[in-house]
Amino acid sequence: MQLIPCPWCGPREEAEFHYGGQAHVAYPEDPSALTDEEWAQYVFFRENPSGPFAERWSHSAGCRRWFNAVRDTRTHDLLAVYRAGEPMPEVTS
Amino acid sequence: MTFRKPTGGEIDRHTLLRFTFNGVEYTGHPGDTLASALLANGVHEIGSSVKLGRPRGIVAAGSEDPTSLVQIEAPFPEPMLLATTVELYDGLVARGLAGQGRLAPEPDPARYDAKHEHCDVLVVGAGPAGLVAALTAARSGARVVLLDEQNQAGGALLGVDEYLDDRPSAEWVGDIVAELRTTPGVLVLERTTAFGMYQDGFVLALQKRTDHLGFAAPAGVARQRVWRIRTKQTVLATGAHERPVVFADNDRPGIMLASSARTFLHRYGVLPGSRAVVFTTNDSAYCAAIDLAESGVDIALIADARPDAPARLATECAARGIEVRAGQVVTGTEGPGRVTAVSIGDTRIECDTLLVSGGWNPVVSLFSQARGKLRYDTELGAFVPGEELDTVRAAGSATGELDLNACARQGREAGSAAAAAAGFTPGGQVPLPVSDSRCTSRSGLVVWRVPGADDASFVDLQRDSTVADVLRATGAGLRSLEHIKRYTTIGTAHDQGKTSGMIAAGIVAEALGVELAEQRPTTFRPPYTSVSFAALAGRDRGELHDPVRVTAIHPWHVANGALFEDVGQWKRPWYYPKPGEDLHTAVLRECRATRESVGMMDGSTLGKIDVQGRDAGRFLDMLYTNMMSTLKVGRIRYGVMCGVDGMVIDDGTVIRVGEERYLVTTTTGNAAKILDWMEEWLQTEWPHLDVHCASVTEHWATIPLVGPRSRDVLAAVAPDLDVSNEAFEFMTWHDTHVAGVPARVCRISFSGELAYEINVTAWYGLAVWEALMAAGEKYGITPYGTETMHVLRAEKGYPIIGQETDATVTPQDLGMSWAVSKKKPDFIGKRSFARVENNRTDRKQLVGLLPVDPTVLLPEGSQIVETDRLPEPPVRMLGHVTSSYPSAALGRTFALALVRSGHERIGETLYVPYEDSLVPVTVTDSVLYDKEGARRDG
Amino acid sequence: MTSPAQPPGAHLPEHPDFLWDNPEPKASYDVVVVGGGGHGLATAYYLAKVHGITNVAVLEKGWLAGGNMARNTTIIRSNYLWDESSGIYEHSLKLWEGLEEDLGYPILFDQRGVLNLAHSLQDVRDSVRRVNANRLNGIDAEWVDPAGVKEICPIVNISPDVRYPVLGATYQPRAGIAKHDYVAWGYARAAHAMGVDLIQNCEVTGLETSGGRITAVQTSRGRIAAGKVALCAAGHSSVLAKMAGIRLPLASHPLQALVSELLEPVHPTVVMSNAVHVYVSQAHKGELVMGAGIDSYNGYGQRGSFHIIEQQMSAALELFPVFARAHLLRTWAGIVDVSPDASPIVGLTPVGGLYLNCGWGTGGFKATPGVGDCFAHTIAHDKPHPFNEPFTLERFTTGALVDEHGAAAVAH
Amino acid sequence: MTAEPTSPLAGWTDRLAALAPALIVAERPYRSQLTVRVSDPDAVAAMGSALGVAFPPVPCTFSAGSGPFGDVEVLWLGPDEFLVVAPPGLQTEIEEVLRGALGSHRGSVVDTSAQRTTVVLEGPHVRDVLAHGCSVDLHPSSAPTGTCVQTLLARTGIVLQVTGADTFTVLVRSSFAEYLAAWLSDACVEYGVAS
Repeated sequence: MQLIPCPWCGPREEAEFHYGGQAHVAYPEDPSALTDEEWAQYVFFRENPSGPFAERWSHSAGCRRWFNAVRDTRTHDLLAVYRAGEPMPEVTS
Repeated sequence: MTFRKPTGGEIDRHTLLRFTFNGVEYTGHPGDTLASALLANGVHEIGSSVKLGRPRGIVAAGSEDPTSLVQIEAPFPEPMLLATTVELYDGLVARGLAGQGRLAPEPDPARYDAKHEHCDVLVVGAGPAGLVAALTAARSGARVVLLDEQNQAGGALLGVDEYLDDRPSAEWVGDIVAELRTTPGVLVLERTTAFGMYQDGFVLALQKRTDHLGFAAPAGVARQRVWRIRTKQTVLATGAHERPVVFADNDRPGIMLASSARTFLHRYGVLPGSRAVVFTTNDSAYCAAIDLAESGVDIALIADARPDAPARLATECAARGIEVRAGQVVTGTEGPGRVTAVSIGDTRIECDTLLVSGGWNPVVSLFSQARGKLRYDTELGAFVPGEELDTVRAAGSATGELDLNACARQGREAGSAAAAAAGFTPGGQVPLPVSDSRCTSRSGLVVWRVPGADDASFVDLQRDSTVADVLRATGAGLRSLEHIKRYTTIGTAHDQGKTSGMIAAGIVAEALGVELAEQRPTTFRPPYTSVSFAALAGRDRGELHDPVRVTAIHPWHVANGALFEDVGQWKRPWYYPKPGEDLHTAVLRECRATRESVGMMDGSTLGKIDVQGRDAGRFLDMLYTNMMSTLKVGRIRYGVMCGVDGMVIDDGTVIRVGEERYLVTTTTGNAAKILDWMEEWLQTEWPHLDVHCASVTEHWATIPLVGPRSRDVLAAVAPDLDVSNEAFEFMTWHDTHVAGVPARVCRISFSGELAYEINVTAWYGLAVWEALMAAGEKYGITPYGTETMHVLRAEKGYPIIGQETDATVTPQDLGMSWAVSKKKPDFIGKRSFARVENNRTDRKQLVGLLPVDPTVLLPEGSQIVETDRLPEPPVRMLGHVTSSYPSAALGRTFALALVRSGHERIGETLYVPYEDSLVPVTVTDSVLYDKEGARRDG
Repeated sequence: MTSPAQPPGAHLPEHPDFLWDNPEPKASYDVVVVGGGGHGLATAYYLAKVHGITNVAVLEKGWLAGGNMARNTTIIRSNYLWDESSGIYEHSLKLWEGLEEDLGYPILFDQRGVLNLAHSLQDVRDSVRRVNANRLNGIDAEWVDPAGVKEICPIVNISPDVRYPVLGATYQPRAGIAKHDYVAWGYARAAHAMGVDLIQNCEVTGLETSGGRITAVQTSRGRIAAGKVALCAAGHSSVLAKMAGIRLPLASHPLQALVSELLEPVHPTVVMSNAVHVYVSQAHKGELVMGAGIDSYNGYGQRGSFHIIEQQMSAALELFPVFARAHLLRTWAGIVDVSPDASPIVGLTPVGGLYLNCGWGTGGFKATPGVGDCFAHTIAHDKPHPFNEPFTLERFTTGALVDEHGAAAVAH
Repeated sequence: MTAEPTSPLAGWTDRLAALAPALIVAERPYRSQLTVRVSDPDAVAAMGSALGVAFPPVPCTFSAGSGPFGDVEVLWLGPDEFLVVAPPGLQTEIEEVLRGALGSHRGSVVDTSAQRTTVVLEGPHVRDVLAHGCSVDLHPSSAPTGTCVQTLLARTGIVLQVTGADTFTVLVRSSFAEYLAAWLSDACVEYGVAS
C-alpha cells in the first residue's frame, strides 16, 4: 500500500485516495471543432508509460482536493507531488 | 520411553499438559511446542508426504520446517500448521497430515483484529542483532517496534547454551528486553511475524495472541492481530536458516537439521534420539554433536564433507569419544519409517537420528520484498542482501554473518544508522556482548547434494520433488528457475521453499553448468509465513463487513415491518407487507392506495448537493444536457447528466434556491460519484469558475408525499402554506413549516400524481414522517417502498438510472431529446452525440411492452426477438426487458424495454422467449399511464 | 496419521521429458510474435497448425508464460453479455473442450461450472438478462436461486441475514478451470515441434517500419527482420505499440491473486462475485485460488496494494465462512491492460504487417485458444476473423464499443 | 404541533454508555454546523472576527474560542474549506453572519448541521481503539491537541479532532453513525467490554 503525500494533509494511506489517471489532459476548447478521431483521443486515449507518469489523485477521504503526482509505474515510487494547476516538476527516476 | 532431559530448557516441568496426537494421549509441559512434546515422547513420524505417501517427520525446530504439518482438531479445527510452531496447551487434539488440511464446517467463534502502528525504526527479529539494534535505536529516542515470531526474545540464542559476558545468554537477553519495555515509545511484540514488506515502509505482521492458550483463550481477546506498521526505517535481523544436504532417502523421520536438534535440546530439554550420526559441511553441527553427546546421546559418527575436519572441534570431539571422518558424505539411509541406519560410502551405521547441516541461508525474504537486490555469496552458498537501501538495512546472520559478536556489532551499526536516518542522534551506546562460542561457520563447504539414487533424493520434502525431477526438468529444455520450480513444484508448498529453494537453485546451476551468481533467485512473495484468511478479514465481518447506511426515518420502517432493499450501502424500504402479503400483493396495494388517495415514501437517500457561486448556472449548464442557468429562482427542473462519452450517468431535479445558488439531487447510488464528478471538473478543469459544492444529503430528510389527497395532507401539516394549484405550481418550491418545523416543499412528481417532496432537517425526519402519517390517516395514507416507486414511475415511462440504462444508453435513446439542449454550445457528452454510432437508426431505444396476454408478467432481463419461432443460435436479439410489473392502474402487466429501433417499432408485435415459449408483446410508447398528464395537478 | 488411498496430487499427470529448445534467434522470420505468454504461444501454434506458417519466432523478454499466464486464476467461461464477446469467448470455450487432445498434452481442463453471484435486485436483473442472451447465443447458461446455489456449491452462505445476501446466480456448467502452466507448455511444446522458435530472455526494444510497413524488431539479442509482427504483450502493449507510433486506449493495472495451502476438497465449482470482488476455485491439488479486484492505479510493478487483499478476504468470508482458518500462502500480481469498454482490441493497425492483440483486462486466460486461433487467422490473411472483427481500435472513434464493463460488470 | 428532533445515535445512548470505563463515548447531537468555503484572507479574517474565533491557519488543525455564539470551533477541512461548529440552534444566525463576512468574495456558506453528528471519545484506551481502524498516526508527537484530520475509521469517513490528552471528537456522516457506534462497541470488546 502506497503512502501518498497529499500536498495539503501530508502523507496518508493510499486507501484515502481516489485515482484519476493521466494528468494534464485538458478538456478541449471547442469539442465541436474536433474530428471524431480527435475527440476519441480526448475521451479514451491516455498515456500508459512504464516509468515516470504524471497522474491525478484526489484525497477523497481527506481534504477532497485533486492534485498531481509523478509516480514511477514500475516501482510505484512517488517522485513528485504538486498541486493542481502547477506545472509538472522535473523528476529523476 | 521419554527423551526429556531431567533439567534444562525453557519449560515448566512442574506442570503437565495433556494432549492427543493421532489418537494417542501424551503429555508435555508449558514452554513446549507440539513438536518438542512429541519428540520428548519419542514420536518422530508426524504425517505422510503429499504425493508418495512416505512418512514425514520433523526436520527443523521453527517456521522453516518443511514437514511437520498437522491439523488441529480441538479446540477448533485449523489446517496445515507446523508442529514446530504450535505452542502446546492442555487438551490440544491434533493429527499429522498427508499434505492437505481440513476446514471446519462450523463457524469460527474467534475474534480477529488489526491495528495500525507507526514508528521511526522497526526491527524484525529479536535475536542478538535485533536486540542490539532495537536498544540502540530506542536509546536515541526513536519510536521503535521490535517484532519476533517466537514467544520470547533471543532468536538463535534460544537454541544454544552459550554464555554472553560470562553469564547465561538469557540474562543478557532479559536485560535488553527489560530496558526496551521500560523505554517510552518502544513496543516489543512476541509471537509476531512480519509477513510482508510493502511500499513506503509498510510492514504487515501477524501476532498470534491467544493461540497458545488453547481452551483457556479469553473470548473477548482477538485471537490474532494484523499489525499494519508504517515505519521510517527498518532493520531486518531475521536470522538464517540452516539448510540440509540432499542425499538418497534423505526424507525419513529422524533426519533433522543439526542446529534444530540443538534447539530442541537447549530450549525444550528434549533429545532427538538415542544414537545419532551427524553429517555436516561446516562447523556448526559439531557444537550440536558435542552438546547432544554431553546430554547422553550416543554420537556414532560425524561425517564432514570437507577434506579436513576443523582441528579444534575435532579435538573436542575426540575428547568426548566422538569419531570424526573428514571427506565423508552420507550416501543413503534405511528404515521402514524412521531412520534406522545410515550409509556413508561402504560403512553402514545403525542409528535412530541423523543430524544434517549443509550451511546457512540468510532469511532475505523481507529484504527481497522491499525490492532489495540479492547477491550470491559463493562462500556461504546462499543469497545475501546485495545492496544498501535507503530505508531498509539487514543485520546479523540475515546478512550471512554467522559470528555472534559480529552480528551484535552489525545490529548496533544498523540500529544507529536507522535512528540517524529517521532523524535521531545517538543515545547511550549499547555495549556489545562477549561470546564464548565455540562455533563459527564461515569455513563451510557448499554441497547441494550427494550423488546417489536421484529419484529418492528429495529436494522438497513437502512436494515429494526429487533430484530426478529437477534433472528431468532441465532435460526437458527448461532453463529458468521459475520454470523448473513449476515443473517440479519445488518451493510451492506450505514452507514456500525456505529450506529447499537454495538447494534447488544449486542443483539446477550444476545441471545447466552455469554459475549460481548468474541465476536470478525465484521471487520471494508475501506472506513469509502463512496467515489465516480470518486474520486478514479482521473485524470487517458480519454487520461490520460494510457500513449499513440508514436514514433518520429508518427506525420507523423497521418498527412497521418493512422489508429492505440494498441500494449501494443504504438499506431502503422495499415494501411494507401486511400479514399474508407477498411482494406483488403488497405492491399492488401500495400503488393503488397512492394513485387513489395518498402514499408516501422515505426519499432521504437521494443525493443532494448545494451548488453556490456566481458561475453556478454556467457550471450546471456544462454538467447537465439541458439548460439550468435559465431556471428561475423558486422553480425546479429535471435534468440528465452524461459522461464525456455521451452516455447517461445520472439524473435528478435541480432547484434554484437563489440567484447564485442551486440544490441538485442525484440518484441514491450515485450521490458520492456525482459530487466527486463536480469537484473533479471544478478543481482540475474549471478552477476559474466561482462555484462551490457541498454535500447536504444527510442534512435533509426527504419525504415524497404522493397522490390525489397529498394536497390535503400537506395542508393539514403546513398551515402557513397556500397549497392551491395556483399558489403552488408544479415544478416550484416553497419554504414553510411542516409539523412546526422549517421545511422546504418541492412540487415535483415521479409518479405522475399530484405530489410534494417535503424536506426537513434530518433530525426532524422521523417526527415529520409520523406527523404526516397521523395527518393522512383519514385518507388511508400508505407508506410505500422502492418497488412501488419503481412501478409508479414505470407506468409513466420514467427511467431509473442503472435499470433502464447501462452505460450504453444516451438521453436520445431514452426518448429524452427534449432534455438535450440545442442552444448550448457545449456540455459534457455533447460532442459524442455526433459520432457515427450515435447516429444509427437502429440504436436501442426505450419503449413500453404490453404482453398480448395481460396476465403474463415478463421476467426483467428477458431478451426480445423479432420472430415467433426461434431459429438456431445465435439468435438475433433486439433488446431486453428493463422493468416489468403488474399494474393496478393499468389492470394488467406491462414492461419497459430497450429495443433496437424501438421508437419506430411502436405498434409492432415482438416476442419474448420465456421458459419454453415465445410470448407475444406489443411495442408501445413508454408512457402508459395518464399520457395527458392530467393527474399531476390533482 | 491419515493415509488416503490416493494422496492428493498423486493423480496429476507428469510433464513430458521434453518441452522445447532454446535456439538463438535467426536473422529473419515470416512472423515474429512479441510476447511468449499464452496468447503469443497459442498464436504461434495456430499459425503453424492451421495456416502452415512455421517460420515464426515467439520473443519473450523473460521466461515463457511468466507474465499473466503464470499469474491468473485460470477461470474459463463464455457467459458474456454482448454477442461480440460471447462469440469469441464461446469460440474459445469450444476449443478448450478439445484442446487436450489437440495439443496432446494434459491441461487439466475441468468443466466444473462457474457461478456468478447476484447480491442486489439490479444484479438479478443484469444476471437474468445475461442468461437469456447467452441462451439465445447457444451458450449454456442458467439462472439459479439461492437454494440452487447451495446445491451446486454447498459452502456458499446463502443466509438472508448477511450484509449482501446471495439472491441467486448465473451458472454455466461448461465453464471451469485449467492448469495455466500446462496450457502454456502444451502450446509451446506443440509450436516448437512444428518449427516455431521460442526465444526467451529476448526483450523487444524497437519496431522498425519502412513505407508504412513493419520490417523488423530490435531486441536485446539483436535485430530480427520480420515479414509480420504480432503483439501479444498484455500489460506491456502500450509500451510496444508506442514504438511503432501507435497510441492505445489502455491502462495497465496491477491485478492481484493468491492461494491458500492444500485443503481437502470443499469447493466443487468456481464462484465469482463481482459485487464484492471475490473469485474463487479450488485447484486440483487442493489449494484455494482467489482473484482480487484490480488496483486502481497504473502500475507495471507486478505488485498491488495489500488492503485490496484484506478487503477481498472479508468479502470472501462473508460468502464462505468455512474459509476462516484457511491460510494465505502466497500472493502475487500481474499487469492487466484494461480498455475503456473492458473488451479487447484484436486486429490490424495503421502499420502494415503489424497486428495488435491486447486489452483483455482480466479475460485473457479464458480467451487463449480462441484468440490464438482468430489472431493467427488475422495475421495469415491480413484480415480479421469474424470473431475478432468487432474488436477494432476504430470502435473508440465510432463509438461502437462492446461495453462489458458498464453493461454487465462481469469483466472477470 | 411541533415535531421533536431525534439524533442519529438516539438509539445507541445506553449501549455507548456501557462502553465505559474502557471508553467513555457520548453523542453530542444537534450542534450547529456550517460548511464554509472561503480563501480570501480578508474574508477569512472577517469571519473569524464575527465568530470570535480565528480560522485555523494550518492544515489539519482546528481552532476554538468563545464569542457572540458561545463556544465555537472552526475545523480545517481543506485549503479553502472549514467547518464551523457551534452550540445547537444557532445555525441560521451564524449562516447570516458568515455570509455577511464573506461579502462579495468568492466562497459559500452552507448549513450542514444535520449532515454529521458528533461523538466524543475519552479514556486511556482511546488511541488504541482508534488505531484499530484509523491509519493516521495519533501519537501525541504527531497528533497533538488541536489536530483535526479527515480520514477513514474502518470503513467510514470521519473528521477527527484531538481535543485533549486522551480526548477525541469524531464527526461522522449521520447515515454512518450507527456503523461507527457498532464498530466502536466491537473494538471495545478487546478492552474488557462484553461483546
